[in-house]
Amino acid sequence: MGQPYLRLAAAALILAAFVLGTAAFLVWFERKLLGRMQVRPGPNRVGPGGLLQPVADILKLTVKEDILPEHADRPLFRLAPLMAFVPAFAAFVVLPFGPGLVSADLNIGLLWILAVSTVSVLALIAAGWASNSKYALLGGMRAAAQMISYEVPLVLSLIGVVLAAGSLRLGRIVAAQAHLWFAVPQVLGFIVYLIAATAESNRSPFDLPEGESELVAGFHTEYSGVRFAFFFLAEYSYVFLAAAIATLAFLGGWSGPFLPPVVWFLVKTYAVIFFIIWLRATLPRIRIDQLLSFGWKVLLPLSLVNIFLVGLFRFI
Amino acid sequence: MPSLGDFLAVGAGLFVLGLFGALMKRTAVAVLMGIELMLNAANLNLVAFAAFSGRISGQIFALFVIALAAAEVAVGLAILLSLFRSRATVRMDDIDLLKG
Amino acid sequence: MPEAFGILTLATLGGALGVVLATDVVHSAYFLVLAFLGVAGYYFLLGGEFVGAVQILIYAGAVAVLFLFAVMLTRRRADPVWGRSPARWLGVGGAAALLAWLLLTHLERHPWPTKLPPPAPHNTALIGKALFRPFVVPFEVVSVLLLAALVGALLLARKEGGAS
Amino acid sequence: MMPDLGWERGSDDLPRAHLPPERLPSGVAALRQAGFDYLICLSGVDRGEARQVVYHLRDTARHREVALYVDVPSRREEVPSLTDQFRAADWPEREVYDLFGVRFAGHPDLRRILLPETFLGHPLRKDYREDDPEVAPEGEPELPAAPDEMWINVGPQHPSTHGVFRMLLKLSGETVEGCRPCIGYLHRGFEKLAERRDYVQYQPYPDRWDYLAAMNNEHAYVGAVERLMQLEVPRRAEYLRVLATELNRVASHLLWLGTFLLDLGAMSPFLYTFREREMIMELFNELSGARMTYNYLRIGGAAHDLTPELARQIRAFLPYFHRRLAEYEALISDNEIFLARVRGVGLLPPDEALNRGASGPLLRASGVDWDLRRDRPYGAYPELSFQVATASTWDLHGRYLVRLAEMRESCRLVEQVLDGLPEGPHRAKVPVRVRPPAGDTYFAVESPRGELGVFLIGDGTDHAWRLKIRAPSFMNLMSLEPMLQGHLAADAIAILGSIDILLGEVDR
Repeated sequence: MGQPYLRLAAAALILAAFVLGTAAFLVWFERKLLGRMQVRPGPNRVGPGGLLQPVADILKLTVKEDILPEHADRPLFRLAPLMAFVPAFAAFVVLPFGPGLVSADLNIGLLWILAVSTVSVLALIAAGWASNSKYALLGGMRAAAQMISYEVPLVLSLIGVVLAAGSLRLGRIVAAQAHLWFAVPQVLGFIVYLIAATAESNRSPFDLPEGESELVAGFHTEYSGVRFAFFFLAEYSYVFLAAAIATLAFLGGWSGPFLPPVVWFLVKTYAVIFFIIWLRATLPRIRIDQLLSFGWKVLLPLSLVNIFLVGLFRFI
Repeated sequence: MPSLGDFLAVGAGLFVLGLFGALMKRTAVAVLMGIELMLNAANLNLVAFAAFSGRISGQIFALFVIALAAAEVAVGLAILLSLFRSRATVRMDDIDLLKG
Repeated sequence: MPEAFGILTLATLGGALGVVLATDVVHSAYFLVLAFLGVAGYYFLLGGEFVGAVQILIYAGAVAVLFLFAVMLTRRRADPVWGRSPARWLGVGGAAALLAWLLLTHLERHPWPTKLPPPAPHNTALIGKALFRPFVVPFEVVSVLLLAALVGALLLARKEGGAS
Repeated sequence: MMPDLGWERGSDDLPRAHLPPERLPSGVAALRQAGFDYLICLSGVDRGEARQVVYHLRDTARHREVALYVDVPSRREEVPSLTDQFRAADWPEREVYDLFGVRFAGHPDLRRILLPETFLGHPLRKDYREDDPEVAPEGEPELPAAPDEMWINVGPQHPSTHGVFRMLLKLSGETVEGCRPCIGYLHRGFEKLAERRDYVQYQPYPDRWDYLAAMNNEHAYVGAVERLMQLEVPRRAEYLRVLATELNRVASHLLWLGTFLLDLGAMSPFLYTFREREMIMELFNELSGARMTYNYLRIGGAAHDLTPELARQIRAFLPYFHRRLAEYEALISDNEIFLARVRGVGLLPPDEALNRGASGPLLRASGVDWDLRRDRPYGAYPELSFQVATASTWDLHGRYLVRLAEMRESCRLVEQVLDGLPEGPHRAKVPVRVRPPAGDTYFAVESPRGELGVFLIGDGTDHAWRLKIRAPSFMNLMSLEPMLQGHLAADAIAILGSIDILLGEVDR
């Protein structure tokens, strides 16, 4: 009886370590990359090439004072960072890093990731609401409006993939791309997915929930210390997740010549992450009304067109 | 191993709690939440029956209910919002007339 | 399995209780999410992982957000959550207790099956086939209804004279 | 035609008229009829026994300027407000009330502006005693909030208010419905200081008015003193001044460009523009020995001559900078998101801009073709050729394009200076104690932010009787409110950024 639970706990621990490690590495990766794009060195003191900078940051954050704003909604305020992080963790459970390299090979893997990651918006709303701050509240409301609007094209853009692969299981989706990456026939869906996924993970130019030029830091304005670190790590976990799904659903997953599958998977995922960071270094922030109308009036029709085209080709 | 009856018992508990909330709460949003709880109770029963009978139709029904519930919530909250705009209240006792 | 059932029951009924008892509507909404997630867990337990995922996606992801949105847009600090008359307390409470008693005692008497049939290996595929063969008419009706609800909700929530 | 208000010639050749307070509104109305559409400067003066309010007006079409002197009656210190004729009078009248205690009848919102509302006394009055208690026990000013209104407090500690500026925004959803700007957090009393330092001692202070365009500020100050003492400045010095101020304009616009894009949420341009700004700072370091507070322009000329080595460096910088400018344009100008954010946002129609006293790029982007360097020429500008950039869109995009074009023109001017730098001394012979004759003068330069004027009153001693700074940021900020109406919170930040305010200069 104890055996499976022990294994479960061990798997969870390993996964948690991996998620945290990935998020921390991404922080370094982004800072280094942004530095290079902005003619400055980026972190370069702690560890080789500043590699240990995120570790130092997290250490710093853990010893910093944890501030609870006056008249805050205490239970919700405390819960929100966890709510942000747990769904990311749950989504990683079904993420395959190579053939068979997966914690739980759910036959609805893709749907599971989508479903679970939508829950994270509740955390942003909770943070915005519980902080008893107008900036945070506006950020939380923005997050809600943005997530709802971009979830629709996000899901629809992936429906084309599911349609073509005939399965929701991520392994099968990868296998279906043995000859041709879905990014080629479904280029429309790929573009819609990339944009919607960037918006879903609140990344520039869609980082309105924390748009610092007007909302200071949006929903996490009032957060400090460890709780802030959790939001931070959650954001980067979602970036990795978004890139990983792009890899699995559109870029042929782990398939590739010569190198071992895991390496291919990581290479492609990091290429997508590079693109997302590149966007941040290049683009100004979009405005909330433009964001919403872009989501509903451009991305949604485009994703529908993509589904229609995929269906048409399947039919012929 | 829980039996079908255990699932149904949970469904019953959920339903009763939802009913109680829907009848006792004063804010319209909370009333809607109670109704959602009742719908979930029904869904739980449907899926449990489907699983124990080995047939799929219960799950299909549950899917339909979920879709309908989503529609219901959207319309319900939209009504609430427009009521709030015209009356500036969401208290159930103040909005019991069909005609304003 | 029994442990999982126990945890889920705790989450579901605890969440539902929280929805009913919380004095803050926002807290109610988050308790509601907990109940939704518990129910989704039951679905997974019962081998209906597709319904479970949809439950999370629609209920926890969308419906709960809508609730929160509505609460934030219509909230007044002065609005009491409780404050019903004692008679109503007694009436509704009594009726609910009676209903619970009736349901539970009846449930106990019946010999329910305890053995789950092995879950179908292609549960999701079965659902898809069922939706588009025997249930295609209700499916289409639901889709029309959803569209109608979408348009209706948009119209209702729209501010007079301006897009919003 | 000029209405007859009893004109006389002042020491600075400006037609001026003395009016009793009751004739001020009709006199100004007649001037408006005659084409005077711009209230340049509104200054309070304490003449010792009585207070005086001085109005400088301009006819932008015919390039005429006049000054009106209104003696404040000593029984009841009140003059009619001009706010119903010139919205530009709003804040300056509040400032005069704040610092001199003169009331303005008919002003819609006569509160203190630079000093806290709890301040006691009026510090620019000659009878103000510094050792009197300064503030009443602290009281928090009331928020103008009804229970159902959402007011959000932006600043003075906010990432996008460009310093200690504070504005209260009334929001409905995210739409701005009202705005209440609050300033004065950085008020350091530079006008009062001028009365306590002699003219030479005061030279380093203008660097601190607007520390991002210190050269231009120095120019305004030394220009005013030179005009008061009717000092001839060597041509070489005038050329050096153009060199310094135009380079400073580029540096200032670069900083604006970076921070404006930062306000729009683009982070990289900020780092790029700072790279080029840094090079200009290095050039200034060579030229003056300081990176920020140069103290380079002196009464009678410039502190140091241009070395051939430095001239070579500046010459090398120009083509490099043009390449970089092209790079910025490639990154920003055609970016769809950028265009969507700036087009049609923050409209300021030309007549409104003039009426509210806007100047500089803000005014030119509203389609008003006005530049002091060309239209009220000073220094070496008549001998140099340059284009005045304008835009007809009245929006943020126009302000961006105007400033970009101005950077190019400034480079052209610098090039002309390097090519045609006259030989001769870089500084006139100036007595150790500068003692200009008694008189009034108004001297203005085109600073990167707009018309930076100095209204200087000398009394024949070695320090100023009154020095009034006509700060472009202060005046331009009055255009903020109408531009915000109906826009979203994110736009509000961008609109504020587009004005290019500098709090050191707003608050002085």
